[in-house]
Amino acid sequence: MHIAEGVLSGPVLAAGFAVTAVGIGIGLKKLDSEQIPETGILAAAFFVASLVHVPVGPANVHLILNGIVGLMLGWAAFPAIAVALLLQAVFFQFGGLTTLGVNTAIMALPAVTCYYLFAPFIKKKTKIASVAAFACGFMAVFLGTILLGGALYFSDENFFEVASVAVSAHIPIMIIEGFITLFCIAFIKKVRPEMLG
Amino acid sequence: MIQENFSEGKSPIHNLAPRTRTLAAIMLSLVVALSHQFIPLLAALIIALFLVFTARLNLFAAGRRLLVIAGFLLLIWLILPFTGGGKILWQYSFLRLHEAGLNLALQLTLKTCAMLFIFLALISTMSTGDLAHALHSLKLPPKLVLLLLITYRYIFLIEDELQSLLKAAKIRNFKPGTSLHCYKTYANLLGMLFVRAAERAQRVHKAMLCRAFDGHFHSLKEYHNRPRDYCFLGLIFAGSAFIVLGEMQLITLSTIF
Amino acid sequence: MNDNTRTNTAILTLEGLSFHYPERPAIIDNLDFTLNEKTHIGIAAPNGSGKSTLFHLIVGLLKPTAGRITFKGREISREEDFKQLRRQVGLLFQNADDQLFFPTVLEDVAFGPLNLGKSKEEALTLSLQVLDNLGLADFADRITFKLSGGEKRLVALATVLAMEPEVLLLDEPTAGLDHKTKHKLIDLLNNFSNLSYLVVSHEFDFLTATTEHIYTMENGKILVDEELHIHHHEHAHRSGKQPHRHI
Amino acid sequence: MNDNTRTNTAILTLEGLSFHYPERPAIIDNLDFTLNEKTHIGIAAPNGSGKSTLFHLIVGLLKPTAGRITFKGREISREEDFKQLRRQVGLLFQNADDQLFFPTVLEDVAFGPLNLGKSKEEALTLSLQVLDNLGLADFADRITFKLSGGEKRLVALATVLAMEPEVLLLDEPTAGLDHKTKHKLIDLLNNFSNLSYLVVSHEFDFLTATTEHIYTMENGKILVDEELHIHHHEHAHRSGKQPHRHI
Ligand SMILES: Nc1ncnc2c1ncn2[C@@H]1O[C@H](COP(=O)(O)OP(=O)(O)OP(=O)(O)O)[C@@H](O)[C@H]1O
Ligand SMILES: Nc1ncnc2c1ncn2[C@@H]1O[C@H](COP(=O)(O)OP(=O)(O)OP(=O)(O)O)[C@@H](O)[C@H]1O
Ligand SMILES: [Mg+2]
Ligand SMILES: [Mg+2]
Repeated sequence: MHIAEGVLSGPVLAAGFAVTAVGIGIGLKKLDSEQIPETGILAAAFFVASLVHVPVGPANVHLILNGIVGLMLGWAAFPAIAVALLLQAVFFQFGGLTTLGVNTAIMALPAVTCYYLFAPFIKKKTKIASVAAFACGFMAVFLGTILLGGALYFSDENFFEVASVAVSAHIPIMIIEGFITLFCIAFIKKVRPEMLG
Repeated sequence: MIQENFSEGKSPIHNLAPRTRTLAAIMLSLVVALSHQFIPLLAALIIALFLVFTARLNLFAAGRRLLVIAGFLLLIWLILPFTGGGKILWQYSFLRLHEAGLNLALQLTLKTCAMLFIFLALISTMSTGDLAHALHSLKLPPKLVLLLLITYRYIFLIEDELQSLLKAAKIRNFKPGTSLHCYKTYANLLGMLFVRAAERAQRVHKAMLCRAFDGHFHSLKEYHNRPRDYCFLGLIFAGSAFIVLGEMQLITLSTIF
Repeated sequence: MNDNTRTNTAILTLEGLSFHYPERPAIIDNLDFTLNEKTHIGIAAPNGSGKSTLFHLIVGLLKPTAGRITFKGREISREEDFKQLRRQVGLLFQNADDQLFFPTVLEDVAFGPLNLGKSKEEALTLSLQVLDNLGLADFADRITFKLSGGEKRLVALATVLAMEPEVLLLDEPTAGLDHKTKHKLIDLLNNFSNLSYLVVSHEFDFLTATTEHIYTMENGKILVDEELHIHHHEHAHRSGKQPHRHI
Repeated sequence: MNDNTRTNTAILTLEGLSFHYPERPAIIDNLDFTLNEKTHIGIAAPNGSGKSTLFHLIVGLLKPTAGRITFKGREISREEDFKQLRRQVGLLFQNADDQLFFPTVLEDVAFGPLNLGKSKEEALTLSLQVLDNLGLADFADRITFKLSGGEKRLVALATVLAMEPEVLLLDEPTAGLDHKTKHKLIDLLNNFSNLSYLVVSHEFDFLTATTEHIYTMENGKILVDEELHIHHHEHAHRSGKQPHRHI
């Protein structure tokens, strides 16, 4: 889920940088220097995990996992995702320099939102926790695609159709992310519950 | 496998200080991102290609990176020319080719390719360690730079772990498919990856304490700007200025010819 | 279960096997090797000599650049063949952590049988039985991640045995294990006389206790003609010169 | 550099040390131990007996629930004291990958000296010299994650030595290493007669070659009164009975 360079307009790029700068600021402030290894190594894990391709029918999609990032890192999701995206740009040319702000915001803003919406329910022992975990994975991608669509649309109204296609193409991914988040959180709760905030 | 493809090389670009390359990339990318006219975009593409040649990148490998943006460009070309407004250039039953949409698609293609090549030539030719030092010298928060270094260091280790876990699933006859069993397996595998990452992080933090780490990150490398760095920045500045003037239509085809 | 008359016939044959990682020199170079039924062979060779690579080639996790792999008289080349082979050739990874990825031991052991198309009940029964045979009956509900190094190694072995293999490939099964666990592993392996196995280890004590032949690897080949000789070395123990078992 | 007359005086003393992980039984239980200057001690004990935990307690990465740690005659209790102690007591982690966190070897080795307040030039000179002493001079610009297991272990040792410690704690330095690398490590350690060190290992060959005393751990204590005796064991080698060096 990223936008290539050269597509977005100046104001949208600027807005992306503004949001991301604030997010990184808050994230770094909340990070003690003790937590930097943990954040960095988890960022590495997300970078790697997002290379996994899972089958959907005849196609393959790669995972986004910003919901889980949010649950584990809270505001630190901003610096972690920014760093992971910079490395993706360096290694694979996904995104680039000018879109780093927008692309980070597209993934990290939903991550932080989902953290506030769902983290309180995740630790419960009831069915609600499972529902919340699924919703977290689903919503993080859903909100991300809405932001992505919005970034395109506000850059140029001619992008309306392109944006709609991009959003609808993500619907199966939202469902898969929901399930992956559900099972993954169940795993972490069993094995190392202290990781969830 | 993740690889740093272009960082090892000997070329005039590789010889520049990482800070110079980063500054040049930022300046050029910004200018190109804000341009819409044909002449400046064409100029930008030419500058970008020139940089790719100067960096002596493997042209095949560099060309393959275009695949990354191919999907998006295809989508644009399939949709924009038929939906964008403006004069109708061509019509066949319900299909209408619009001038404005066509222009936009062309413009985006030029821009995206130019920016991709600029990034390849200037940023991907640095090792991530060098990039981190460049960002450090550009006064980014030290915490962020340290985060970048650590993320980078452990990506390879974690990728190895992931590959091993995938292999472990394979030798137990796991076949990926569209099923809950498959998603559950992947989720557990990733969960294991995250848990191990977190455990490792604790040990790494302890190891850093053992080496008297106190939260401050001292960078070892220092890059001194040499004359060639200033020359290069001057050239890039001139190129950027040309693009800006072109965009403002202070330079047009008629002034050139 | 096995046809006893077939002992001493080849079960796995490698001919002219070669492999290199992309843009690297050859790691496995025109290697020939035959593993007979019900034989137990040790390999001791330096770091980086290609032992793990060889095991991965045998089960088709890596594809050789040249050479033939024959298993039970059939040539194995397509991925479909390797899928069949992997049911019968179990690989124990060098790092047990890389082999276990379910929260509980039982889920992990049952994963293989489930993938082989067994029903949930069959898979559970089989897994519990394998755990029982290894003396791990109490472990079924333990969290795999929290097991000790030695326990993880044994559970990883259980996940392999649950696939009911006829050949085992064991990649440094003793690294980091204490003497007690090592000896438990020796006893287990000595009970597997029905299986063939190939063990990689840097520890000669362990190899002499579990295998009939010890070979080494050099220049991408297994040297079978120069079998390693056994001799004596210093070794320390609390119980000193008295007769003793390692603990 | 050291005052030679002080040999045989205690450098590190543990008295009544106890520790347990939250909601777990005691791992270290009223442990007493003294390490003298310029002495070299081995510890061989089962998995999970608390060896790594003990090392982490000594350098203050874990806090004991009871007991005293004395280093060079000063009691160490506050985090400030431990910070001082960590400059002089170097810990080699059980897993080298946990200890190397920078992209290149030189940066990694220089990280400690820089944190100790050395200037860039001093840190560089010192790091290059330490690498040179370990025979790793060519490694300075190598990428840490591309090193082999044995190379990583040696670089990790370099990062510890660059802090110029007086005591080394080595946690299973040989696990997974081949004979050649193991012997390189033995030669290195034998050159450290000026330092005190404490080595944990499951390999007696290695311990007898590098230490003067081998102790074990049981029930959360180090048993110094029952020193391990050395005896002979089977051991295999291609060069057989002829005189040989391990390679
Ligand atoms: N994925 C890879 N890409 C490139 N080179 C590799 C890869 N995996 C291993 N190698 C290299 O191939 C060689 C053989 O590796 P392998 O793991 O098979 O050795 P090994 O005999 O098992 O060593 P060890 O005793 O350390 O386990 C080594 O030099 C290693 O660095
Ligand atoms: N963070 C932790 N939380 C809870 N228990 C732990 C933790 N770390 C270790 N343990 C437990 O404490 C015991 C001692 O662990 P330790 O790592 O010190 O053993 P060790 O002697 O180093 O073993 P090995 O030979 O396997 O390295 C083990 O039973 C282990 O499971
Ligand atoms: Mg190996
Ligand atoms: Mg230990």
